[in-house]
Amino acid sequence: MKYAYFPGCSLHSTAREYDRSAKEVALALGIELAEIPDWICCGATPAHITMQLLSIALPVKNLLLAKKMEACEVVTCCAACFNRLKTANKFMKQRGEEQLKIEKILGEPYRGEVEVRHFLDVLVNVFGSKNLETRVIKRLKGLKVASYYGCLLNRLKDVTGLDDEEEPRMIDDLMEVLGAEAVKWPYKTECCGASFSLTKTDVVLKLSGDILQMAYDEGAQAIVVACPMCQSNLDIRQAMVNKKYKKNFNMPIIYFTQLVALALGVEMKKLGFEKHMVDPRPLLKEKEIIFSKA
Amino acid sequence: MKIGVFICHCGTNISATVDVEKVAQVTSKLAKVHFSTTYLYMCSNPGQELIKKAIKEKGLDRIVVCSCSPSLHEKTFRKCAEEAGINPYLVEIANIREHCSWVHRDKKEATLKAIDIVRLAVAKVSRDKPLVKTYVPIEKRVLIIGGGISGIQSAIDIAFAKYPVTIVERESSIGGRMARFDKTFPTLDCAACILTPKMVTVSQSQYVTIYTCSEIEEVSGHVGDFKVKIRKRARSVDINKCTGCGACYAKCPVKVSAKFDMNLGLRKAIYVPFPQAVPNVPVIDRQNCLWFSAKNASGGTKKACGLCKKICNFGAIDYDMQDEIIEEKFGAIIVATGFTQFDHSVYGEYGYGKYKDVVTGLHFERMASSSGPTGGKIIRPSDGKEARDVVFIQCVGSRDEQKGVPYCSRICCMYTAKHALLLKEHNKDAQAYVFYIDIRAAGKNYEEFVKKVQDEYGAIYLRGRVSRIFEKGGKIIVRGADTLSGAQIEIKADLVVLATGLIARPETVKLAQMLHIPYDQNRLFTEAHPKLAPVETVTSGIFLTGACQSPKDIPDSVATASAASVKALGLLLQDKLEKEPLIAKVDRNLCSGCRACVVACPFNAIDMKEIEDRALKCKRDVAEVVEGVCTGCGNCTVVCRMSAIDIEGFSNRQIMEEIEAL
Amino acid sequence: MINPRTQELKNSRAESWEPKIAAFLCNWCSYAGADLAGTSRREYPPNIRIIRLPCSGRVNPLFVLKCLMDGADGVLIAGCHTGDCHYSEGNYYARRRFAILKKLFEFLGIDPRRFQMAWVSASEGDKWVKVVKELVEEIKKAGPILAKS
Amino acid sequence: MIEELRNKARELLKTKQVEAVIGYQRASDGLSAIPCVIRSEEEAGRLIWDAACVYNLCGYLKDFRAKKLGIVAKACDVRAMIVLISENQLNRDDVFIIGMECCGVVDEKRARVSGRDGSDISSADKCKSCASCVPLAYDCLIKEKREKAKVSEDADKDKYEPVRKLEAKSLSEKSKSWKDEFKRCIRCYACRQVCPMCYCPRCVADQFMPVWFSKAGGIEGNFSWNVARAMHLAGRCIDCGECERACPVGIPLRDINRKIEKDIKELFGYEAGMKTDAKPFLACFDKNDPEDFIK
Amino acid sequence: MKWFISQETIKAPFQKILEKGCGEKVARCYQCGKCSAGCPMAFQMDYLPNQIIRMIQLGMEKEVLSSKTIWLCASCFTCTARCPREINVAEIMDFLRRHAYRTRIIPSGDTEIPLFNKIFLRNIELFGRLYEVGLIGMFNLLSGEFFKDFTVAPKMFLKQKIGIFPWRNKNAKALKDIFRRSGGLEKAQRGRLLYPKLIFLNLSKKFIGKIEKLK
Repeated sequence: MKYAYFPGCSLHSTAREYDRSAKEVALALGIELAEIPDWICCGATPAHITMQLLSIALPVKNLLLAKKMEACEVVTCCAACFNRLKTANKFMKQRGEEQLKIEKILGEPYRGEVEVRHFLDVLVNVFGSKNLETRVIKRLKGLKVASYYGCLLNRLKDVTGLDDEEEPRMIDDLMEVLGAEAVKWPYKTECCGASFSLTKTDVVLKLSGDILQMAYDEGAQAIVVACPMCQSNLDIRQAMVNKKYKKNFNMPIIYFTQLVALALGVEMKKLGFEKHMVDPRPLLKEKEIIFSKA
Repeated sequence: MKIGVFICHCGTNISATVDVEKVAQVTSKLAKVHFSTTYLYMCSNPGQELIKKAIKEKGLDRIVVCSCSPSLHEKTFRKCAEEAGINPYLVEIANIREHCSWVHRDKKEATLKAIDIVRLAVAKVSRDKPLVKTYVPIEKRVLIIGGGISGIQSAIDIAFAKYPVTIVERESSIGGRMARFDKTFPTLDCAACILTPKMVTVSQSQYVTIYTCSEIEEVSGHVGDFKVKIRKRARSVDINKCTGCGACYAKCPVKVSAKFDMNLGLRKAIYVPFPQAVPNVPVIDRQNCLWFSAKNASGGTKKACGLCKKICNFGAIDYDMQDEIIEEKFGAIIVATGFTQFDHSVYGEYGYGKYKDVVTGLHFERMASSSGPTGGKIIRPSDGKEARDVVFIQCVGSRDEQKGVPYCSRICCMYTAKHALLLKEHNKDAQAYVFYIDIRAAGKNYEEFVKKVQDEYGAIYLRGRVSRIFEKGGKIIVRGADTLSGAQIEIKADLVVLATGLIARPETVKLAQMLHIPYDQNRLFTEAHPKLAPVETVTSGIFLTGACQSPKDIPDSVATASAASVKALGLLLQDKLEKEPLIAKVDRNLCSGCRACVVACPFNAIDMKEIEDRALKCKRDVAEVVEGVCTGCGNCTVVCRMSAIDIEGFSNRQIMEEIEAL
Repeated sequence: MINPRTQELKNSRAESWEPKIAAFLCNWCSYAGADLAGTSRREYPPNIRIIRLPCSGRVNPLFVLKCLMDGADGVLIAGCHTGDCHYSEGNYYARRRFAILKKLFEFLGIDPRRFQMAWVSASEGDKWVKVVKELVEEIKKAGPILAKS
Repeated sequence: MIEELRNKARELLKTKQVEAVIGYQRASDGLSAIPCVIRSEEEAGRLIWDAACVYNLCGYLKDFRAKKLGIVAKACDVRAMIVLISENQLNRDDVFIIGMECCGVVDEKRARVSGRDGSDISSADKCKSCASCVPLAYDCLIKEKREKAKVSEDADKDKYEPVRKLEAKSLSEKSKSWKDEFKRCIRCYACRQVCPMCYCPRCVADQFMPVWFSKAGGIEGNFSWNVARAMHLAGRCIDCGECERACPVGIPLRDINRKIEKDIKELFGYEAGMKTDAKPFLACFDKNDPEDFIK
Repeated sequence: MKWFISQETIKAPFQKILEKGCGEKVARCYQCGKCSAGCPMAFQMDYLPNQIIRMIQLGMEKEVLSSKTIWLCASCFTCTARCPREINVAEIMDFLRRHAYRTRIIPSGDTEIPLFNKIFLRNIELFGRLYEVGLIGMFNLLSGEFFKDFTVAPKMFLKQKIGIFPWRNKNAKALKDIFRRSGGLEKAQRGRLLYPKLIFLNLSKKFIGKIEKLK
């Protein structure tokens, strides 16, 4: 299995541990992730808010780079990048004036030949959860997690085609394969405020606070995410939530890849837990998933 | 006497506020009560089986069921008792739900009251007598009042079953409101195209008699034997001689505005209201006819017109024709008198009906009709110019407790959507604006239709009532609101179409009193049960169909028409009519023959009969009840000072026993 | 001589007296109106005992007399509004009859509050509740009938 | 006048227009008048007519059902007959009314007290307010020679003055006084027996199924009986006063009768015994009858 | 009532422009309100999403474009995913923002978001990948919130969450071309990506606010 790998800006900055753990998982499972050379930002939300053509052109540029690698599939871990790449790819599969404009902008033809996958998809559907189960060395017994998908991973259905829009189960199922317990909770796809982290911090605090509260109420010990933006909003802003709403959350926000890696027996040190604002290690120790010597 | 008392929990409807077990325990100790028990749902099959079993095993000979109102399950339990071998009239219902558990909260008080209610019922049942149902013959003919789509459909259905049926129609042609419509929602087939064949069917059926220009004068009798007086107003044209050639109205020199066309066009003084009229026989409008006005003005000396009479080759014109009273008997009556439009002139804010360019939906129908007064053009009645910006206002008169009626007229949303569509079809440049409160499009393909009108025909829907309409510079200024955006809206319209509500015809009260059927506060006829007997009335043998009962569209009218026909046919198919035996009975020994009951009976159900009195050795008069006619109202029993006349089922002994038990 | 039941009532009511009211209801309007009060869960005082009759025209003045003499503290007759009678006229007769009786009762020293009449249609569940509430209030003011005799 | 009457009776019997004449004869006390049935011309001499002819003779008519009879009748008696005719109890053709112009009859009870001299006693109360000395219907009229004004000296006055006075009393007063009156009732039913309108084959008071009210003499039963009697006379009572006259314990029954009579006249404009084709008051209605007492 | 509308407004081409611009048929909306019901940002908005749609239906271009709502949309697509009439509300919001940039109508308050987007894109244009320090610094500078997130920043550095230096794009020219060409084709006035009015508005508001606080 060989994939062109598009990490996206976050995975090279705020979400390095996501990048690292995803690569560890790939390594452990024999999935080859070849990073697209000189990839550029997908444009994220500001692009499609500001200039529609740009918001297509930037992702397509990356897909073109991937095409040059002779990869037919691009894998990304970031839900937002995934969404943008998927959207652009879908857009380019249609033919019309707009598509011609894009080709004009990029100076190259592109008709959506490259497929875009999320790493979660690769893990669960391509590698297969059954196969994965046989590779689990350390079961994450006793760990109660809330799987948080965020808004962009599964929306819109005809764009991402990943999982159910309202009641996704991919992460939940994955967690159960790993031996953890996925709690039932209603906020799987609620919005955390995402791109307003800087501009409307108050809003993000409220939305993220609500999500944390719900996860806490439903008995989760940690929240598992598949999106660097969700992670940063919930993790980095957690202290501010606590301060503003007088709460005492100490809820680790863990990437699913980190947990998969742990279960596959990857050394804890390689997974960047120390980068979390809310340190997940005490919890993992308590559940005897990692040990203090580490 | 062994009385059984059966107390229903009705789930928790009764048992939540009435301690049913206590009621059972206390009532079991009442004199004559042999057995008392409770059950979760007495009306359910197992509940009824329980009663039957108890009757057989405990040898009960009369029963009291303590449950809901007798109007709901009295019949159920009577049948149940009958099946267990007890006369069905030895059953009484103690209403401990509607009259007790549902209106009281305190469990102790409610329980005490329930016990009292049961005691009353036990007292009454102890004086019940076994009764046998009676039978009366049936006149196998149906009267239909009203010749609109409902009446026509009913007549077709009844004629199909080969029973004679008579339609009485007030206008000179059948067809009713539907004959005025252009197209029908949601399929947009033309009203005339689907109505005319039906009109022809009834007119050609050997089983159907049509009385046009006719009204009901008097109704007496009862189910199976209604005696009806029908007034046939003078048409001035002999229906048998006229061939419908039309020469008369071609020649007639008088032109007056046509009511059928909502006064948008003209007609002659002798006229057929519309080309497809059935019967296709003209009628003379005596108010406007020159012959009649000359005759009335100068006592007949002035030279009168008489053109139509001269031109008619068949001698069908008869100026001397008089009103005729026909008396006929019918077994069943179907009321299909339809509706009338709400009169929007009560709305000062909409111009008190004074603005010519503020019209009603029916005006729009006539304008949209290609055979109508404008030849299918949507015009401004004020100057005849084609209308471009047309504002439609829904709920005019409907859902307005202040000036209109409280109910939803049900069809306005749909016909307004249809109008908006027709507008665009008649004039590509026109724009429809629809002010609405809610869009109620609950029918097959209705919602899709409304959406089509919005999506494909570009009708702009604005959510809000219009507050004011006024004329300015040849335009109609409409001031409304759109509550969805929170904006006030002003539209300079060419034409405003008011979706006026459907209301009861003014003469319904008179008719209701003639027929002894109830009507509601909106003067709409009341059905026997809103859900379970929607086309029946409380007066047996009289059925309802169409908009006289509540606003209905064509599909619903046709459906209720067929439903009413089936009910009427079901009646006619019986050899004899079963009648409740709860009627008056005379004790000849006590009767003095004073005739008070004869005078007081609202139904003339009591005659005097001479009998030979052996004791007094002379002949004397006594009262005698005509069983088929008596309805069991009991008025006679009270005017009878000697209580010689009594009502079975509500006898003096039963009631006095109840009072004793109070 | 007093009916044994009334004697018993007399004793039982000595302490906490609650009026007992007999109500004659026509089957078609008022009984249905009272049913409607039930289906709409409108609460009213439990003092009323309903006797169902086909029509208000079925109420014999002797029934009313019997109620009052047997210890009912009040009597109510309820029927259809005029013109709405299921039997078309029954309530007109009742109206005439009880206009006389009511006056006679007053002449003979019976509190007119004890004997009342009301038109309650099948759709007037609310009116039924109002009528009962008012009646119970008035009869509470009038006091027990036996205490007065 | 008496001779005129006797001659008429003889003529009727002779020509066989009637089988008998019901009239008054002198009682053995020489003052009072009692009913008699004259079946032959010879007996006609027994007939008398004066102010002592108090009784209403209509009651006897029902004993001669379907026979042609002559009857001596005052104005009030004739009104009773009109009611009976309208109620199908009497066939107008079966009766020959010898109408007597009447200046009032004596108050029998007071006459007894005041020594029975017959000449100088006051008229009965019912006569004081009676405006009509000539019967409403008759087949022959025998005229009074005395001055007429004397009869109806109070007639212009409000007829119902006494009733109004009673009405005006307080509820408790009324209650108390009527209770006192009814307490004395011995349930002899003389009021019923003497009433020309009480012709029921079996009176409600005698019925067993149901027992309409207590047959024993107690206040409840007595009250019920008197109300029942009054209600059964509503719109029928012609105020002949026989009930009150016959009452052995002196209950003022006419007060009750006249109260109802007054209400019916004032509220409904109806008077009993005026027309033979009148509908019974309680067996008819008017759509505009008052209903202000109904909620 | 906030506005008075005549049929000139209703007949205005705004709805058609929008339809052409993003392919969404706004006329289909029957105002059930489900978009507003699920919107995570609704509590911050001046008009609910369904009201915005309604205003588009009624041609109220200026009111729509100057509303805060369109900028507060987080593009979470909840509304689109749940719309019973299959209207892509989020896409409409995108269009409205683009349209607002194009017509240079900016809300009277809450100007941070339009500013942020511009800065973000400029950041990408310059560095190819997001350079957080640059972004935050520039945003804080231009929005007048100089010390925003100062408490978080050191931690982030310590945890190597954000780098101090930008990534060096080897393909800077190609990138620039993409930006230039899309800007041109879209008539997005890319040259004025950071126009002074916006910045001035932001800064002056902030300063006035701060001064008032001090008082």
